[in-house]
Amino acid sequence: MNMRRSIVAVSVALATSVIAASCGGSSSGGSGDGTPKKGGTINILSNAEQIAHLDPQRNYTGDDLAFAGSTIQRSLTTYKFAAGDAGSEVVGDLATDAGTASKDGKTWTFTLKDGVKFEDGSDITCADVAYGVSRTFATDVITDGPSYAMTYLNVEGEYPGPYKATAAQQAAYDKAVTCDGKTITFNLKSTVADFNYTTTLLAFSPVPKAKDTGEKYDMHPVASGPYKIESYEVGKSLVLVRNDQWSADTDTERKAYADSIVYNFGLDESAMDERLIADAAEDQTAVSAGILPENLQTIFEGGDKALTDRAVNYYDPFVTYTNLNVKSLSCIDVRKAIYLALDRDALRKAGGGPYTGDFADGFIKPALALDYKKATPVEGLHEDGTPNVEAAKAAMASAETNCPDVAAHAKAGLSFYYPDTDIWKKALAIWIDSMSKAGIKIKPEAVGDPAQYWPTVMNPETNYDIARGGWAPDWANASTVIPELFTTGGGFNLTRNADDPDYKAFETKIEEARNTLDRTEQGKKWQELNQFVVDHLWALPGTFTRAQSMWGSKVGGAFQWGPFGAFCYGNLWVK
Amino acid sequence: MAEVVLSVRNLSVSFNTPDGVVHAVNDVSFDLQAGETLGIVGESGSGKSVTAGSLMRLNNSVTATTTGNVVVNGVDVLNCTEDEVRGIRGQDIAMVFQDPLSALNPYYSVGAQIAEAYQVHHADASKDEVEQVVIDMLTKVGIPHPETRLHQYPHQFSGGMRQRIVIAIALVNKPKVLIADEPTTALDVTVQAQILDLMMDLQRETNMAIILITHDLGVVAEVARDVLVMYGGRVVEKASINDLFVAPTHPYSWGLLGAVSSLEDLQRGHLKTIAGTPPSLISIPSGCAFHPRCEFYEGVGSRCSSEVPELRTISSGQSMSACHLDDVQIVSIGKSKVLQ
Amino acid sequence: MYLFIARRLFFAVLLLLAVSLVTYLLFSVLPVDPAALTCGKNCKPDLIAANRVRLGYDKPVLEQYWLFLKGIFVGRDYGMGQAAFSCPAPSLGYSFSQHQCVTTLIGKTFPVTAYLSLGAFVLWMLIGIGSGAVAALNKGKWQDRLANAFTAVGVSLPTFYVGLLVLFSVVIWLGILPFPHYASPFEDPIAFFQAMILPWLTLAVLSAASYTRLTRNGMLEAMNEDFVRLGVAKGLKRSVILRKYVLRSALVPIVTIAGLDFAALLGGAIITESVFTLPGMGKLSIRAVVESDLPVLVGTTMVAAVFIVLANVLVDILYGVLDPRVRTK
Amino acid sequence: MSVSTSPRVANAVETISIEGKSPRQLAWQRFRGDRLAIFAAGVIATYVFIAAFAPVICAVLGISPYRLDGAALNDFGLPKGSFGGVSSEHWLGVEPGTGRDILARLMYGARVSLLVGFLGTLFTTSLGIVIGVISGYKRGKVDAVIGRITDLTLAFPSLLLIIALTRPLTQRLESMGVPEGNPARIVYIILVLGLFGWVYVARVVRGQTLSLREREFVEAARASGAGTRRIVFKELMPNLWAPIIVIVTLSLPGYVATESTLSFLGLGMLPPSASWGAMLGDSVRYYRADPTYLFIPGIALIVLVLAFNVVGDAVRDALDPKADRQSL
Repeated sequence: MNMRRSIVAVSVALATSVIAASCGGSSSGGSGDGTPKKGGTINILSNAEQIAHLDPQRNYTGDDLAFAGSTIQRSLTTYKFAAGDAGSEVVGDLATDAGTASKDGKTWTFTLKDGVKFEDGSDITCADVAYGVSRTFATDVITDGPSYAMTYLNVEGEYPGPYKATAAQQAAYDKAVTCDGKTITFNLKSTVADFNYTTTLLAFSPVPKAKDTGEKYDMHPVASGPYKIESYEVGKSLVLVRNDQWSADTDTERKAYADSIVYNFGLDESAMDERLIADAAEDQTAVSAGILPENLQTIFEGGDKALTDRAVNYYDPFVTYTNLNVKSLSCIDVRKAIYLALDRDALRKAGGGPYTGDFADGFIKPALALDYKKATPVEGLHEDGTPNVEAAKAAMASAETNCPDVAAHAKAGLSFYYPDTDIWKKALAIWIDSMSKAGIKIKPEAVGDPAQYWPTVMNPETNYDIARGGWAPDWANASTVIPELFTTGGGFNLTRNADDPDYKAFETKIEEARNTLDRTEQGKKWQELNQFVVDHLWALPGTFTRAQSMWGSKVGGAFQWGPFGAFCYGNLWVK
Repeated sequence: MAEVVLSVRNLSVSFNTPDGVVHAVNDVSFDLQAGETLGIVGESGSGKSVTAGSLMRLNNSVTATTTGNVVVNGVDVLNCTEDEVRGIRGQDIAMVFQDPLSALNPYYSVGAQIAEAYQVHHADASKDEVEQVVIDMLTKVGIPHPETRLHQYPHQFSGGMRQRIVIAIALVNKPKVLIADEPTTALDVTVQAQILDLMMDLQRETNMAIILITHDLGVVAEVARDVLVMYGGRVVEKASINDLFVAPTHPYSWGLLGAVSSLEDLQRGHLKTIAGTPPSLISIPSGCAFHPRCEFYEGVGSRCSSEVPELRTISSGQSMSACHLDDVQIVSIGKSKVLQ
Repeated sequence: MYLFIARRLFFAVLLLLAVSLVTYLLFSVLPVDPAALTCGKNCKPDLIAANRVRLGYDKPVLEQYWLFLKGIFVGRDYGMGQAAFSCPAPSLGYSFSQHQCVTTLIGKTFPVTAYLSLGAFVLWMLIGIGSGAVAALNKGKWQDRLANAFTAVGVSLPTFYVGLLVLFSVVIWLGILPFPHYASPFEDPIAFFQAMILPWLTLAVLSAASYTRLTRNGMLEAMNEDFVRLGVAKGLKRSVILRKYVLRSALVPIVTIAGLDFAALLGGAIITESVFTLPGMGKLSIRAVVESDLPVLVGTTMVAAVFIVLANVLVDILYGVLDPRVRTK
Repeated sequence: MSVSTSPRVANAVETISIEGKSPRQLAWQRFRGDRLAIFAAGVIATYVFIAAFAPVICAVLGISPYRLDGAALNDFGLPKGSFGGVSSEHWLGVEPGTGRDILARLMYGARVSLLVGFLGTLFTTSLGIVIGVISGYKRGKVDAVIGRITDLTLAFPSLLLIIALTRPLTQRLESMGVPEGNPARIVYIILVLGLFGWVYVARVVRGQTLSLREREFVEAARASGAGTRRIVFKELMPNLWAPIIVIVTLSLPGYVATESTLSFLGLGMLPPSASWGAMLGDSVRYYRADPTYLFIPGIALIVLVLAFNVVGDAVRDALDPKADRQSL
């Protein structure tokens, strides 16, 4: 779910955060609510203008997956709708169970339940699932989807998706994804031991071919879950009402308590917080994801217990970090100087202090228990986040002799790309101030539209020296972290580390880790790779982030759903 | 003896301005008889227009302080209620303004504006009656095709025509007194004469009294019987028109008449002027306000700068003058000045 | 008069053509590749190039402009296959970030802006003319000074600051109103008024300022006019003079400015809509700026210009009705 | 002796020569008499002084607009202590999140805000005067062409365009050699303000010019063979000052507000530099957490605006004291 909340993570940057899949049971919400009951309307407050994508094959951000996956769409498998550790267990959704793998882990089969229907009353068939999955390949229309997951499928040759495929190409796809009655079989290129985690992605949910409207499907997908879209107005609201074709008998997870769920778009962030704090009648059934740092004190330590009880502070799945352009900052001394001089404590404070999260030692969150091992930090790094100016100066001094070019570049000004928001302006001030103490200059490059931040820095032609990042694993395996962030084939590698002399060795180790079937053994390899990146300073660990969210006094079931770091929207109920 | 229709006693007006208190009018008194035309002359800032405004209580009620009495039709305009003075305005005293261009409300037809003036004082007049009055008035002031022109707007009339309409508005209620504040200054010379003729014709018809305020001695000479000469907010000479031109009795009047250059002088490029500048009404010179510019000041001496000369009748005739020169000097110098 | 209106309308159309051309040229200099915005994160160069051709962005600017103009009258089709869509006339383009025809988007957001503008306009005229009249009648007194200070602060404080202060004070601190939540006046009139009253007030208070000044000065000027003196000299009542002479003449120039301000409001209540989260045209356009959504930007600019130009024509006509000097020339 | 109504007799009184203080002297005298205006002018002068010498004053006070002070913040990044962290060290408290001194930022911010205000006004007004005078003086075709350009300019939703063009045009300016960052942004703001703002100035000036050019003294100057330039600069300009000064004093605070609106939309000055607009925009978010911070930049702006307004009114009154004879 990679850049989940990427906009929030950028604009509220230092503030936001995630959970941890398997053992992030720090959620405090959701208990002692009383008995859930049916009826009422749940209001979701959001400062976004719309949901990034409702088209299941294009939906790939955590909060939206949690929303759509718990309300309108069903996939083959799903995480249990539960708080804490239970929430990371994969169970069958449209499929009767969590799927069956062949011995070599290269073939996965799922059997569809009986009586599952689309909102128009037609049965959901294996063909609908196969067709849905095939759409993800049509990246010219179906943009932003988890295309990497498609690379698992053993489709021979190029497959451009169902819209443009020739008969031969379609046949190749149909060989990789086969239907036999209610059983769907995925033939994979190589072993994927946890493919049933992949199938929790909505990319594996069915789409009726006859109802596919291509690009426009995003605005009105056909529902398979307990809710369907009544109206969707970008910038205003999305209204969900009950889908009477959904049968509770076919669904172990979705409870669909509320009669309707309304997503309110385009609200001012401050206003959202104020509304929930005020808890006026019409906002008592509202929830919102994220709290602005300036309001954390009021909510969590303001002495109003009723208010504190309506909010949760938890580890979300995210790790934040800072990418260094290894190509332009090819000298590790300079990278070390930057890290040592950086006032991480001030940065954390600006984002709301400990509520921002804990100082990260690497890029794998402790929640990934099998893959986590505390990394040994660079020598001289203060663990309390305060800068070590002396050590930084020393590092710069040795850079002067080892790599005068790069040192000179750092003194002349490192281009720093940031989203032009209030919080980032302050963070930038902290960067500028801390770097100046080590004799390094920062050249700010504002990206005006926060939504354009990722496209800008991911553009190979953008000449940044420093660019921030934030990442959450797609599921509880560091295989969805380290390779994504630090290999040239990864989807989100901003370090430009290909020319690093040690890169080849790194990539080799990655391949080894991937091909290690024993999960514990594999975890050890990820731990080593994590340490490898920390030692090479391709990127600087930031925080293991925490996140906060709040809900109205009449909302029940407001727990944080581990894998997504979001509310389990579909199971919220009105007290 | 004709009826006295307007009696002004000890009228003084001052204004509070950001620059200080302006003493615009000081202790002015005069009477006006029915059918009479009184001219008030003086340069800009001599207080003549303020005097005119006071007669109808038109001056700014916030900044102006007015003392004295102005009695019209038995009512003291300065000391009565707002309702009473409104009953007098337009009914007993009417006014014609200097600039006919700006005196008419541009947003209403001229007929409506005349009708309005009539209806204020004839609330129960019927619509037809009012229209007839308007047409009659327009005819009377010499507007051709009044039936159609009454629907037109001020900007569709020429300057002279507009002034005729202003006169029509003023006279629609047959007032006893008409104040004409520089009625011809803004008009062409040929039109000036027409307007003056019109006013005098109408005066003969209704026997109203006219106060004609002007800085144009020629105009005064043409129509007025008596003249007040004002300087520094005071009346410095009061005379019949003949006496003023034949034997003026105040050094300021001498200057005024002297400034009327002969054609020959103009051709030779000579322009006579009164030396010095008009007084600031904020700090009027002590004593005789004219003394700093008066060529006889040194001869008379400190009295001029310390004592305000009273308006007194000069022994040789009916003219009244406010000057410290003795009567003999006044008469002799006055005549010689005119003969120059 | 009819000839006059016809002439003005003709020039208005010419003006709009000029506006559309300038708008098009202006936005064509933006260093934004509209085609790159059509395919999100996994845009690849070949895909961008294909989309550029598909949407006509590869053509010369003037030809694009021509297609745009044509679209207004005959509608326009874009693309082909699964990604095809068409916008019926009057088409102002297609928004990729919102997947809708610009005309549809504007049609949806316009009523909100219209309600906002209308309400605010009425309120601010009442407040502005009222306080201006009070100030003029009490020139130099405390009422005048207060109106003056109000004017000064009003024209100078940024809308977003005042708007948020008003919002937070009334809703959070005083708790008088619930948080604004826009609803159509036909569906939920109470919610509509609750959502609109604060933005109306904010805009009214800020914009009324200049009308206070205009009214005050206009009335003071009129009070110095000879025709007002003549009115007094006629023996008219003070109230009659104030209404028929003073206010009437002070209002004429106000009409001009009010018309333009109203049009400007329709074209860009950007900040107010953002602060109060009203789903109007201003918010639509600010979003378009943020997303570099060119078709929407061009569309909203054009619609705004249409209103400004129409308002100009209307003001001219109204001017004629109000001022006989213009009418009968 | 006979007296006729010939022209030589008419208007005799007006030929009496009038001398006295020049209008400028009179105006100055009137202005000096307005105590409130003198006080307001003092306030403006103080602001300008503070802006000009901000670095010196900050050095003397030992404060800096850029220095972070984490010690002044609690764990949430909010100022420690009451009233937004007011202390002997930070007289107006500290900025939430960073602990930077608000007084110092306010003083440095005044530099940007006043610079934008003054230069924006200067540019807009000059452009407006030039175009207005040309349009009013030349009349005919020139006037018609300028009139159409005016219509065109007015037809654009200016704020939308200003916002939309900020980024591309600042980049263009930078590529044209304007120093990157804030200088380019300031130049941009001033340019666009001028581009959309001249219309209003030009309208007023054109109207004044149209009526002035018919006056006798202009006729006289033209008759005596004075060139256009001389007439414009010697005869027209001196008579345009009154309306122009009023426009200037009223529009200047408006430009300060515009800068802040752009900042609010993320298009203002770049960090870490301070501007009032950025402070206003930032402070609103602390409505609940730090209300002191919320009011400080607002009050600073309001005081300046009121001062300008008072001075503007006083200047107008001094230059143009309407004959106060209203009858109501």
